[in-house]
Amino acid sequence: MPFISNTDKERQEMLTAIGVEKFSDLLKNIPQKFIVNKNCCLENQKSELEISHKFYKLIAKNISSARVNSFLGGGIYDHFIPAAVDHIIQRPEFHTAYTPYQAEVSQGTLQYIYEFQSMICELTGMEISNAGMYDGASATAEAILMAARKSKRDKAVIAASLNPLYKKVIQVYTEGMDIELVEVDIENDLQNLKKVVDNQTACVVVQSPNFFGNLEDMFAIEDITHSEKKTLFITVVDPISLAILNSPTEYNADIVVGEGQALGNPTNYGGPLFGFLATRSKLVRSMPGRIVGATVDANGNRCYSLTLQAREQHIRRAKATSNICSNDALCTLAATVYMSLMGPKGLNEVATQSATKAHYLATKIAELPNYNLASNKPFFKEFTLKTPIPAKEIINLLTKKDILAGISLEQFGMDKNLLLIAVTEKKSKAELDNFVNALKEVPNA
Amino acid sequence: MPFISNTDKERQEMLTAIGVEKFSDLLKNIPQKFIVNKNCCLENQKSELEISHKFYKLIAKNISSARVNSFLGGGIYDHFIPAAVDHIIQRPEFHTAYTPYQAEVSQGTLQYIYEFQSMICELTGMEISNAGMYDGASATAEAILMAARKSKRDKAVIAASLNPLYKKVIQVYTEGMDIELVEVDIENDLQNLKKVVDNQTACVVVQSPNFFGNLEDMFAIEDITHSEKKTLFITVVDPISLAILNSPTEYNADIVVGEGQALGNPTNYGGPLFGFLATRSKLVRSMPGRIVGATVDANGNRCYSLTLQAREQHIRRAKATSNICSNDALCTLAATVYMSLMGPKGLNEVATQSATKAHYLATKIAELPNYNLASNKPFFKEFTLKTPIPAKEIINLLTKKDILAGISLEQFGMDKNLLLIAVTEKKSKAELDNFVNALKEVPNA
Amino acid sequence: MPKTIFEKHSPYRKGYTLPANDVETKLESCFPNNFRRKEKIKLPEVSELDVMRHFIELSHNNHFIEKGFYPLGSCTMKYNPKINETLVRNEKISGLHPLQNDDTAQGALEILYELQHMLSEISGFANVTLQPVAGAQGEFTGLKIMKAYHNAKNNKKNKIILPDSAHGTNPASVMMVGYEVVEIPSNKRGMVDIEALRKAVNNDTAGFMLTNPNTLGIFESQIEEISKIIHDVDGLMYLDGANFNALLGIVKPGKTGFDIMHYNLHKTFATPHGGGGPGSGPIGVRKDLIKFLPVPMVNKKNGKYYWDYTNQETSIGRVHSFYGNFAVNVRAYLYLKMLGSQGLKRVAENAIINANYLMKKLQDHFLVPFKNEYCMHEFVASGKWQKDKTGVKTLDIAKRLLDKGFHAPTIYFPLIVSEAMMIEPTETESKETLDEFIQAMLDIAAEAENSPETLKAAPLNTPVRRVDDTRAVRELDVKFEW
Amino acid sequence: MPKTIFEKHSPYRKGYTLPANDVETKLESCFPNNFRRKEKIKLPEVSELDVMRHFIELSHNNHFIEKGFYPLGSCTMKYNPKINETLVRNEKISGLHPLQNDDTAQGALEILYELQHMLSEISGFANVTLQPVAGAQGEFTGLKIMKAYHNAKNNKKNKIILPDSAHGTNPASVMMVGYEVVEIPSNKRGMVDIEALRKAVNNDTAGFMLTNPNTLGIFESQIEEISKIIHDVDGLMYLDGANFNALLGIVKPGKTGFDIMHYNLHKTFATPHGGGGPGSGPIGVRKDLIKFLPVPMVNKKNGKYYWDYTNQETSIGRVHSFYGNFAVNVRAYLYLKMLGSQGLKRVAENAIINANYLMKKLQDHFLVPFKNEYCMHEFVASGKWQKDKTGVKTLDIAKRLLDKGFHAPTIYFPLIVSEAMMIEPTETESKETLDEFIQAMLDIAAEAENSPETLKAAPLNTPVRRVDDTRAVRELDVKFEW
Ligand SMILES: Cc1ncc(COP(=O)(O)O)c(C=O)c1O
Ligand SMILES: Cc1ncc(COP(=O)(O)O)c(C=O)c1O
Repeated sequence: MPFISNTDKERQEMLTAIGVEKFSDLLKNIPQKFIVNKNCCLENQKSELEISHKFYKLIAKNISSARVNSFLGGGIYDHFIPAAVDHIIQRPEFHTAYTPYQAEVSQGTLQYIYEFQSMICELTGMEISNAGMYDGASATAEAILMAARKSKRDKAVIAASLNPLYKKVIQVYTEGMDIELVEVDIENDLQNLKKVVDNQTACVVVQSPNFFGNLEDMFAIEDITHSEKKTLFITVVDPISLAILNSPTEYNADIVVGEGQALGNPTNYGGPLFGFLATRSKLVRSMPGRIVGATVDANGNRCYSLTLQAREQHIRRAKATSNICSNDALCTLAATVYMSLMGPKGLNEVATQSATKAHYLATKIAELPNYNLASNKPFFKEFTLKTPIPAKEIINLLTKKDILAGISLEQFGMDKNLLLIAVTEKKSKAELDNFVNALKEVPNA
Repeated sequence: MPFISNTDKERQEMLTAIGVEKFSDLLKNIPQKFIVNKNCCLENQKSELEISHKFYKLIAKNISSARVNSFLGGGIYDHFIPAAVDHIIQRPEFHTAYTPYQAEVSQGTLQYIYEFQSMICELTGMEISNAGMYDGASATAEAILMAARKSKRDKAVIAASLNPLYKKVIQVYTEGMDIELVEVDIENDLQNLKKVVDNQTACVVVQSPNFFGNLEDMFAIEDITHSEKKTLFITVVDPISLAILNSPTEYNADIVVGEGQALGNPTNYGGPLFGFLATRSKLVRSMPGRIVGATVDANGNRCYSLTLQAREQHIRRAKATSNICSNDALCTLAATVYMSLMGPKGLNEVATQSATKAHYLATKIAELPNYNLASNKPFFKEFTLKTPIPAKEIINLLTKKDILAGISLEQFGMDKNLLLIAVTEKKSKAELDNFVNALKEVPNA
Repeated sequence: MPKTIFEKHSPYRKGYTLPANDVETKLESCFPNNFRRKEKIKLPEVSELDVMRHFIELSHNNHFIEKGFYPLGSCTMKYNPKINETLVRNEKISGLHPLQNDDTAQGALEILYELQHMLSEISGFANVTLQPVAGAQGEFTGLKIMKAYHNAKNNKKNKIILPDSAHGTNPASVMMVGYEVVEIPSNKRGMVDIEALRKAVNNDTAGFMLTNPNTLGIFESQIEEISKIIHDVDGLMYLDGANFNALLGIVKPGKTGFDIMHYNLHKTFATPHGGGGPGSGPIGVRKDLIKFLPVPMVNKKNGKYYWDYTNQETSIGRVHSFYGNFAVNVRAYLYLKMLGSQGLKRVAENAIINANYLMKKLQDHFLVPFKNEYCMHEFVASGKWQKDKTGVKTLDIAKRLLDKGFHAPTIYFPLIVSEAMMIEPTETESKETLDEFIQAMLDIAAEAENSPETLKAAPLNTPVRRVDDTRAVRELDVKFEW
Repeated sequence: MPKTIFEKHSPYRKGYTLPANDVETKLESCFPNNFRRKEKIKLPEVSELDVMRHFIELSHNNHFIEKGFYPLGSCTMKYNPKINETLVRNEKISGLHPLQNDDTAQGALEILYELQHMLSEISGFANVTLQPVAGAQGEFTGLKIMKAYHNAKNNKKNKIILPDSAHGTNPASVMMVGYEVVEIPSNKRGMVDIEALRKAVNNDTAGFMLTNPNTLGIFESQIEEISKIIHDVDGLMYLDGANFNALLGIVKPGKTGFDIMHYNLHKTFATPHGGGGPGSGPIGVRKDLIKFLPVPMVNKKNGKYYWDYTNQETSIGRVHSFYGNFAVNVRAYLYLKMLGSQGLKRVAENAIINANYLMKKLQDHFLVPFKNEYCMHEFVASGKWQKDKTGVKTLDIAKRLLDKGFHAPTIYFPLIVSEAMMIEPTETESKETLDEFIQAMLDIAAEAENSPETLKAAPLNTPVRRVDDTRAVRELDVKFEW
């Protein structure tokens, strides 16, 4: 084993130094009957060469959405990632370190987290961001817990247009805390929202662009939400969209969360991702997760350290703001490098191209007979299509043409003829047209 | 352009500071007529995304010999490379530095070269190795020039069994220096050699294993070579073979050269490669190429620097031992990391498996009707097969079965029914058997 | 210290290229103007070279496994094989979208299926979910399963017992599922105090959370009895598997009375810690609990792998948007395949030997409260002797270790040992490295006597000197103003 | 300083895994025992972790482009785009074998064909060989072609003229093809002294080797006249293209009288310098010289790319085992495609502006012998003022720059400027960086006056202090004994 340093001889020397004869002497606390006697329980060890061969054979069965004409989204997007990002995050200096507990030898990690927080504040217009959560779903769930804690209320109002997978995670996170979840359809009538927001409402949670790609009227929703003074407005946003869409501070969001993957991280079959969570200064002590602050060292030089740890599990244990310990730090590093490379203009270009290409595609598809947009609401880079035959069938047919047509909403308990289509700046006009043509050729459509 | 830092505004500020109005004022030394007026002379610039797309499309037309059943050798071999090698050489600390001219900020490069030299000495049994040459061919050519310089003689005797591509390079390198090349067939009769070695012979150059894979009788050849006292024995070796085959010092080689690619470098369509060149202390001042030596710094601490530079072009100009300046340093770093990882046992295992698998294959093929080994000499990991139909046809047929059968020797002006087959430790028995079966099925064979 | 990236900003400098937009659609036509952001976002404008230099400079200020020894107890800072980093970067891994058809991801599904299987096998559980993305999320998921079990049986239970040596995430997770924590003391041998346990247990007891080997690095020898006590009130036994490295190929926790367990792939299974994550915290359960596992699981039918939602109704639901930290799970798969049965056991053995060797060599110079027990893969020492005699605290010792090129152990945890230093060498460290660390610790012990000021001022030659944490809280500065 | 890898050796430690040998053949049966090595080879036995730590530690002792400014004149230390490093690692590049069939390498051949074409286009030559692997090998190849030209015409010629400012590889290459060197002085403007040239030229003159812009960074304004003088005796004009960065998109050297030119892809075309290489040194030639280029060239017929040996008979032969440094050439291809026409020109422009800016800002503090000419992409300053006044040498100035985080310029070259410092900023450096460098140089100029000892003792805070080069020669130690 090249991963185990000591040789048999060294092992023996060490056992002698310890004062035992053989290894098993060290196990005397373990009841004999629990000790596995034969070699347990895997195949034979594989050399680097063998595992590589096996691996390449296995993955040959995968289709990389990055190499075909893919329109998959639903919260995870295939945006362009400059090569430099990976050259940074693969540095062992970053990826073989752990949580920066010893600040004096962790300034690299601490500083980029500080920069990450600053950038997230910039995108969202918030005053404080934490160092990141597991994903957008858990960030949303934790934001609700935070709102409940802060407001001492136990009702959370959730827009029905929120990502259905997020809803599932929210449910799991909140049910133990006796939080009542109230789902309202705000897409068609904001009166629905007005009816449920009351003085027991801890928060209103709205995603925009929502799961179907559409933009919600956040200003009007905010009015209703904040008609109850203590009710917090939690918004779930696509960070890419913030380059051109309203900053959540414009509509007075109290907590802004979202999935950060699109910022420099590959889709990776859905993980690792990372969630971001930013808020107003006044809510800082209720925040979950790590936070890095600037300070000085013994020589008075600027430096960074983990701060406000009194909120966290290792100090507060059962009274902590969350149980989160390890997060998805390296993904936030990727995001920090990504945002540094792209800058304001690059991000603006990404958002603009995604939006305009999505609209080009939507228009072209809507011109086809039998295909219609499911809604006439404004949207950003993703939209829902009403398909003449079940979306699943279209997906299967187009897969054969190296087109991944999108997501069938049937799997989320919705109409089987709904197809969710995402477009990023990576698509060329030719690829969009290729998709349109393929849809045109779908039989029975 | 993300590779150009300054913005238009900064450009203008700088032009003003320089004291000119516009850029073209700086070109006043250039005759106007030589200045290209329109945009010259490429296509439009391509973004990172566009070039990546184009690139992936292009390389889809390549077959990676690393992913099929390949038996190509002829000087370049597909040995196993531990992943750690690339993780080291891709560090910008190594690959974006240049020749370690400023020793105080180049100790990383200097130390690994020192370690590289030490390892090459260990493999070859020589006392001094340089920091590497361009490839095995130029290393061999430069060794001949070195021998001519040292012995003040102008005849070089070359074994006919030397790699024919090396011979071409040698010819180009030596013809300007008025060195007479005498090629002798030593495979069949060493008397041929005896006849040509005389007191004008600067050196005898023998490759073992030779181009056809066979082992030469180096002890007997040495006897003949050194029967002329000043004649130097130059041997061209496969570094992998040295883990189990005679160390060149055993047969009193004077200069040992070879292609180093097999030590941790991918085949890369033939480049970059690197040559190594090692010799006896007494010849050091005639050596071409860089050499690193250990020394101390102003505090008396051990460190390293480029040494014996008085041999080199930047000091000696027209009297230098060679014109070499940039070499293929990063490939020698890969070799150093490779040898460190593999150690003596790993290298021994690589050599042993390559040899035994080659012999297994040779035996199996020789059992087929109509296929014979071209020679009954001992060989290492490569052998020449006499094929019933032109080797080229076999290669073409087997390519369709994802087998790269080897090298047709016809392209080197030899019999068209000769196929050179190389086997490395990477081949599994199943792959060898697959090759044998495919040969069996060749029509008309 | 390095400037921030914001201070390197120069207007219009560019670090990216993008293709020109080749559709004619104008942004203005996409949605009404009131959806547009009022103020432009403010991010640094820098070149690719600026970015590389900046983050490389930052990186040089970190300690990391491949720089030197990292005996951070409980975190299993073992070497992360390079081949894994190479393989997972393949586009046929990184380019997969979680919602693409199962038949276009058969390779990925097979890897996950095999990993579920291997983790089950080596731990003695019936099945494993790969969805939780960290240990803490694993705990949360496990406790949810416990709750689902009790709910299904209509058990009225609301308390989870755990020892005072438990990791902070344990009580925090208990809180998050809406249970209450009952903490019990440890006994003189550093193990669960059985009498205290008996007293604490009653019909409210939903379950018991234990780390084994525990956070003192000691195997709970009465595990069978403990399980019995808990099971007798129909409580469930939860194993915090952060310390599973000690048991690989030696003990199957599922056979020792545990009903639920989380794994820390970023610890035991050599996936990189990433400066804080991403990790992966799968959950293994006994057979009757499988139906509560998060959906979907990977399953296989007629030679095809697929995402199986069969238990949708009984399942606790979902804890992650998709299937957990896939790319981390792939690394663990590769690592396990490379280890095989032989390697698996050897990992645990060498981890245990390394820890006992260190414990032996240090115990004359530092208080080791439980030195009478052989430890497993880690042990806890204390700076109490030094503190009492010289005023030098464990914090000072830790900082001084940084000066000597080592990362510090985990300090002030577990809470039950005063001035605690939790030391975990892992099996990938060599005897030479351990000997160097021992020497450094002995030198520090001597320094504590001879020049305590040095220790109190440490670190002296790290990228920055001792960091003022209090000020960071007092003058909260969490975002750069420019 | 770090131990050597040999000092980390521990018998039987392993840093690799290999599959078990699955053929039954025994090594003993392969060849007679007398072919077997007598003594086992002695290499270090270390773990993968040991290896990673060792080489990472070494790497931290290097200066490199992505750490800081690297104004090493004549070497064009520009930023190397990361996308290139990612793409060339694809197996369909790295896994190609040079002797596989052309139809299994069409993508590779197309890349090379296009690169031949692009290099020809931007330089105004008729075709380009990609075979030479470094600038010096390019020179050698170019001179060989010159010789072949003269041989073909039965010209009896044996002398190559070059200016005294020429790079060392120029005369060394001349020697290697068996020609003699005739060196001529430069004039007061730092250019070729036309009168001296006229005197040196005669019927023996095989050709003239020139760097343009020359090694002083000055464009040879009389290039047309020079060419005429040489061509009048049927000599050929060779361009050392090390400084081609200054001309991109601005001047096509092939149109200015040069007949042969080498390119340094590792300089002008952003391929990494690799700590000394691999580079690539293609050769461009005018039409009638194509037949002398090394074989094979890449060619295209009926939409298929292939290795073309047509000129086998007239060709000078081969200078490389195969086709040159393919993976380096691929990077240059990618870089050129990304630059396009627009980028190409901008590279040269910004390189020239950066150099002139530095020259302007430094010339009041350091002697700049040719400050009356605008420089191109680099210029040569001198430490002579400092040396005369304070005894501080250029070497001391260079070493002090290291202390300040910069690499030193190329020093003591070209030979015609005493105490030379050849400074090349490249276009990838920003004004801020140049300003920091200027400040450092001014500080050093002040230090030379105020505390010359500091400079003579420099560097003070590099990984090692000033290295004793003399001792390295005197007590030659080129191999570790263990
Ligand atoms: C004993 C123990 N339990 C649980 C955890 C939590 O694991 P994670 O950080 O992956 O959430 C840790 C990690 O630090 C731990 O050491
Ligand atoms: C002017 C000049 N000519 C030639 C060369 C030789 O190039 P290479 O090092 O690639 O052989 C150099 C490189 O240092 C140079 O600066």
